Amino acid sequence: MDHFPTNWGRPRNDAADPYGTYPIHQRPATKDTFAEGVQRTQQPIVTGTSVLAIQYKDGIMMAADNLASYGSLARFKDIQRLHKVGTSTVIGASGDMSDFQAIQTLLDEVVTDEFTHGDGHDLGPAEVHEYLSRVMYSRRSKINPLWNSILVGGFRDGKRFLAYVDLLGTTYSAPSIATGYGAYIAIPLLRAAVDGRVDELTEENARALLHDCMRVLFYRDARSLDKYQIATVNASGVHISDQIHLDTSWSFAEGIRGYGAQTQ
Amino acid sequence: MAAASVYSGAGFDFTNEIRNNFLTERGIPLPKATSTGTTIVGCLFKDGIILGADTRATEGPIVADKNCEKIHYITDNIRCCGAGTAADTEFTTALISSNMELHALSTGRKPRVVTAMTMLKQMLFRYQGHIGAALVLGGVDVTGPQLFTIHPHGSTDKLPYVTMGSGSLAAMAVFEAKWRPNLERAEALDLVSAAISAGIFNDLGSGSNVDACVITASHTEMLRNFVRPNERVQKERSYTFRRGTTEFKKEEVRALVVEEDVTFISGGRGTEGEAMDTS
Amino acid sequence: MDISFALTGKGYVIVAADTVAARSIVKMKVDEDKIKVLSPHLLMAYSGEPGDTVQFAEYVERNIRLYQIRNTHALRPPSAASWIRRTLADSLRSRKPYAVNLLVGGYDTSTHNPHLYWIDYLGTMSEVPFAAHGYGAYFALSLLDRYHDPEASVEEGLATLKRCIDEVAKRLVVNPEKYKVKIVDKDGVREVEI
Amino acid sequence: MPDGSFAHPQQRQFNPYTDNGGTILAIAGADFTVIAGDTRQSEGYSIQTRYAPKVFRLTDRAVLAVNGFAADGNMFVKKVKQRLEWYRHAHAKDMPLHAIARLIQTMLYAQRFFPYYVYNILGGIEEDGSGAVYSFDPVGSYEREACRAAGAAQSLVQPFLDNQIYFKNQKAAAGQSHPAHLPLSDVLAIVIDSFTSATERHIEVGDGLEIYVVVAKGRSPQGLETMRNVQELSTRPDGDRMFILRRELKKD
Amino acid sequence: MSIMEYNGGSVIAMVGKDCVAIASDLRLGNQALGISSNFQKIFPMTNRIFLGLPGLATDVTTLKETFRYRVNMFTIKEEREIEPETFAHLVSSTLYERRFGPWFIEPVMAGLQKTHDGGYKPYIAATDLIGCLNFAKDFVVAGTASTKLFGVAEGLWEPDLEPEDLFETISQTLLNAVDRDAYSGWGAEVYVLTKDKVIKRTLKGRMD
Amino acid sequence: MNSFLTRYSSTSPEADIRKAKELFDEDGDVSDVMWGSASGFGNLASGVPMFKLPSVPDPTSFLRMHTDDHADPSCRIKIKHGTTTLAFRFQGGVIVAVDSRATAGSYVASGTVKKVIEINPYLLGTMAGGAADCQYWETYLGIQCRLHELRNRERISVAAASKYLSNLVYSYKGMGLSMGTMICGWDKTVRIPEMNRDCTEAIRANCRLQGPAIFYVDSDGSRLKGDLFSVGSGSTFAYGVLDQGYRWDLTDAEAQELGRRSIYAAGHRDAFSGNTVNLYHVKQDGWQFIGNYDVSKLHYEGPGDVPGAPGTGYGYDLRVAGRTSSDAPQSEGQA
Repeated sequence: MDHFPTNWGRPRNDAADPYGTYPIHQRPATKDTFAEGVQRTQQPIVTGTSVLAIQYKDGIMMAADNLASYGSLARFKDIQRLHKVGTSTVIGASGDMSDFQAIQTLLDEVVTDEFTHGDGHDLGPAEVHEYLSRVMYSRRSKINPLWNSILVGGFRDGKRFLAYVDLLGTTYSAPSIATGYGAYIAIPLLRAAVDGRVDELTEENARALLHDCMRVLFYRDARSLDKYQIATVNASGVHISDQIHLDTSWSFAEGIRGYGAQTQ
Repeated sequence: MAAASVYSGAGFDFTNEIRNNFLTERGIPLPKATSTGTTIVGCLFKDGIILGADTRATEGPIVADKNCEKIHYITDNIRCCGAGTAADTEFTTALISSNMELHALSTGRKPRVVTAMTMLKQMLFRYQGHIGAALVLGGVDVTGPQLFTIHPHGSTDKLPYVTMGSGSLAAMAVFEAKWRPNLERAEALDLVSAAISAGIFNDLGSGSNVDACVITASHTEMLRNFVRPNERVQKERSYTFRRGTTEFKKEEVRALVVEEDVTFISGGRGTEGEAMDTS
Repeated sequence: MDISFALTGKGYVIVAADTVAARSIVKMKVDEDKIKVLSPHLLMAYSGEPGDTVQFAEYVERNIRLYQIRNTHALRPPSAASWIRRTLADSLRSRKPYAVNLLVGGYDTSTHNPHLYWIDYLGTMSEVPFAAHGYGAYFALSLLDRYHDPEASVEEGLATLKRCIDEVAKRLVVNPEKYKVKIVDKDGVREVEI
Repeated sequence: MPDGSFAHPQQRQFNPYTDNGGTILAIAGADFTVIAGDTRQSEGYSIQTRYAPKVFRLTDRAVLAVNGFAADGNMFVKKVKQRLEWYRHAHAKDMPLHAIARLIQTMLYAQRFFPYYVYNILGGIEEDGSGAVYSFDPVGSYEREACRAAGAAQSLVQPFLDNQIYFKNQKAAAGQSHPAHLPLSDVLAIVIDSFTSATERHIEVGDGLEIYVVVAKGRSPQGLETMRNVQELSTRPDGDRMFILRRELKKD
Repeated sequence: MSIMEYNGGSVIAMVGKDCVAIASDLRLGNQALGISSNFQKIFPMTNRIFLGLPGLATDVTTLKETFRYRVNMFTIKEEREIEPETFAHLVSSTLYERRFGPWFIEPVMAGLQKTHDGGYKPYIAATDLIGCLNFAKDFVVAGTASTKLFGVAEGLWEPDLEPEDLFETISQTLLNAVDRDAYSGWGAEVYVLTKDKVIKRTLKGRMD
Repeated sequence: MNSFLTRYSSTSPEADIRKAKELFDEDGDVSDVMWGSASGFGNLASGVPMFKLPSVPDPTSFLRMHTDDHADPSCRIKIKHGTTTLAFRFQGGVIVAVDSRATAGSYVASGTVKKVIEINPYLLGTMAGGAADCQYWETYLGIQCRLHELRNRERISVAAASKYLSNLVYSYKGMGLSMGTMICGWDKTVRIPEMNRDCTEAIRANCRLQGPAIFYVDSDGSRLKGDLFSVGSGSTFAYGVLDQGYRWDLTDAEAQELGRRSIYAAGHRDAFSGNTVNLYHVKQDGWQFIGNYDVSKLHYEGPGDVPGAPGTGYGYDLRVAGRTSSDAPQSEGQA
């Protein structure tokens, strides 16, 4: 056995200096293995960008734009990334759209099965989220992930529910969640407006907030679109809006010449 | 031999490069330098420019400095915020500051922001990104308020509001949502501190306090620790030790105050009473 | 696979090094002297990259000698060791560094102290009562922690050295059969058989 | 085809692990145990949520803290709870603490070649009424200890605990000796200060702090009365008592 | 393994009330193998400045010599002793000179700075290996045990400690931190600087 | 196609569970057995353990990439490592001595690890390598030894136990287990008191074979019988002291002192060994725990009042305190 503790607990790598011919006993320098691990041969092909969701006074609200990109190509500009599940849940997905559609099929099946049991139960947001997290985690454990980050939101029995699950099976819940670039760009705005103020946030406030965030995302996320939808879940059920168009302003650009010294 | 390596010309010394490559070949990765994860911003307002920065410096996941200064002096009317490798931002801005001073002296004119920007971008471009400085440069000169970003490879950009560093997206979101032309000073200051706070609270690479710097045509005001939202709470108990807790084997005390008894010898020839040389 | 040991005793330093010159899996020579006598009271055992070792040792020898010629007296062991370390550290920054590990043993005739310095190929130096380079260090250091005596007579010192050599012979996969052993004390340098 | 005909391994570079930061620690006293964790869940430089519990109640007298990759951690806790539930059905009692520890070892080791990236600390009350802490590595080696920190800031917190809990490197005053066990109030103060210190210096630690306190049957939770935000979780007033104490940590 | 762990070693400096302290371990290793338990990493630069140099041991010696040379040159040219703050910048620029081929050293400085009224003010600083200065008001750490030192120091340090209390705090911090680090330890030494004396103590630390 | 059938073949709860199992990839070890009294014993309860492998073409390189070593700090799954252990046979039985440090990277993860695993009252196993590997497999060995006793009404011999362990780990060769252990015990059959009176050298030799026994077993599949072994990163340092002091006819006190001194030597010189020494003595009537000694205390003060103790600290600087190599003439005084 190799008696250098540096090499313990790991499979032996006979390729690298098997007899420890030099006292520096470690394997040759490699790049960060985790960075390498992130490079993927399987990669998402047709992708959707951020999904934003917040809790507000009466329920939850979720927004996602209508774009599906193919690399840097804005491929499908009329795709819906919010999906209603059962009577009190909505899910929104970023990442690979075909995987998302597979998930929709899966969920529809489960909802149908649940209905056919006819036992008076149906699936609420917590159940849907649990189900999705198990599916996602088991797929990652098979090293065959569904390449999505999904938000699950709902309102049931007077309780708001908002949670996240991604391709690794990582889950969490928070008053405001965003996926993709939204996690960097929208979250600071959402947290500032929502955290600790959920019960004061009216539907109009929430809608305006999401609208503002979608606009900022459209300004700064190159894979986003100025058309989006909002899903609202509250006591009256799930409602997914029609497409909403963002009003944007680029006028300040006229005041800028070049990238530095140019003045004319 | 020893002297040769102590004296060296100006500029970088690459002599260790060979040795370090040799060590790397032996399988020893080189350590990382302190970097400032950082949120730095700048924006135009009615009377000039406001720059802002957080104050956290990190080494990997460890906070190396809780209250460092990231807004560097270039000239009286120009300041520069730095993100990236901390030493690079520090020395690059110091060098340019010095060159700007010389430039101002040789031309006899008030320094301009574009001059500093050009010096910085030319220097950074020369080093092809190996000097890891991402900068926000702002100031007010005869041409009015000027605001630039300079990337490590030497590209520059000119915008009414800019952000840099790991928290740049968070800060930019705030600007995109709330910035308007011709803000009042107080409004602009609030906006900058909101942008920096967005970085502090949402980006793990940024933290601690908000520094800000207001530059107008007439006056530059550095607001060090403008907002301090992250003071450490009082500890639950005191951790002083009873004296004698630590065992030691040996003690040496060296007194720095040397006591000398000076004896004046009277009756000498000199009337002024020359003291004896005690050495 | 070089192995070298050194230890101090009452008024002396013993330096020992194996005598094998190996290339790949072949022993080219079994009576190579890897201990250089640098000055009347200074010894240096060297090991490491073949070629570098001898070249570096001779470079050091020449310069120490030059110093002696210029200044009429030899460098004292601490100064010599410090100069050797510096040379090695500087060489590491050149295009072709010397990869040499050293044990420098000397007797300071003005203070009557034996000195032993452990120096590695990076230019790390430390003054120690006993030292070893190569795989021998992994066996000998604990043994010397247990048996080394700073006031040992030469006979006792050699007996302790013998323990080290025996231990290496017992446990190390590739055992060098012969060692060259040199002693430096107030009377200068002499070689002993072990 | 979703009928499992793709059973053979599939070639792809996908990293099934990530690190979600955070820190956990546990300290055992003579008749109590304190198990604590921060509530930040992060990935890279982003805070995913400011409230994601890392410490979970298993039985009336056992608490498990998990740290590392959150998905693995949550799944692992779920499975442990499932096993404990089965045990309850089979034996009509809760599994004793030392048996839970062994159970966790075998469950972790079952994944030896595809490890859970989870550091576990199990704390609670043993059958003899003493406080106990068991700490695990990701593949199941474990040990009973008096205190242990794990996670992102383990190397910041653990030496501090060595000094304050074990009195390492401290010479006792002449004629006195260090106490074998600290009272609950001191332990709580040390736990809180450990976390505030770790929050200062480690970027992945912060937001909130959850401290579980398990007190052996019949012993008083002295030191807890004066604390703010304490909630009792005990199911039976005459059994072991469990409390949870919540504190805010810095959010930057 | 990082190159900083090749020889091991750690240094910490702390501010007290009108005094500063700086402490280091004494190990010189060759990776896991301990070579010497008496390898000094703290060097006096002037009467009131101490410099700790944790990192690759060959650079410790080389830089010690370099700084001694530069401080002597300063003294000769300026005909005065260098002040801690000036010295910190000297260290910083010496290291940054080798931005693209650094010394593997993370220096830690502790000193007493002359004030205008003739008194002395505690001054500590540290830099990373390419010379980024960190002026802290409480403590600075470096070396293989730096994360451990950060954790303990953050817990134990308190403002305005008298020299004797500062000695206890810095010693306890160092000893407990290096005990959790495989590459540091093997004894420790502490220097406490006050305005009129320097106290050096060699601690009874763990030897494993 | 089958999925279609399965899906609509039954709507019973069983079908639901089956479907969920397929979907969620439930552990193989979840079986109906687990509902009974065996529940809670993981895969130890169900005969030969089963391990889940990642479904990648090369599970070994997967594991290598994700689990730690010192060379690559970016690997986050840090498995605890054990370090210096030794065991030797002598006329009075077997001495087993180990350190107690576990490191994860350069971090000393624990200083209180029990590296001697008490398999049963007559068998000890030591632990070097992956801590979990040793703990798990030696516990498993304990189960098998007990089963052997129940089946055969006789204690298992050290040889058989070590062979069992060797075969077990050999079947996982190359997959990443790392274990270097010494299985130590006392095989019955010859009664020593009778032997001691007057016996030929041949019988004495036979007795040596049948009394105390040590087998070195590692994860490569080696299994060596011998008198003296040391395993782990500090083993060379332990050998350095051990070999010099070892004789077959050591007294019990001398042997214990030698074991202690050797582990101290390794703890002192090796960065990955240290904290405390645990000392065991195996005799005819089973093993006996002799004591736990702090390495630092051994350095400064020695083991205290125990048989064979030198009365002073083991430390070199304490041993040679006041002694100097200088041979300056007395009249001149010290330089």
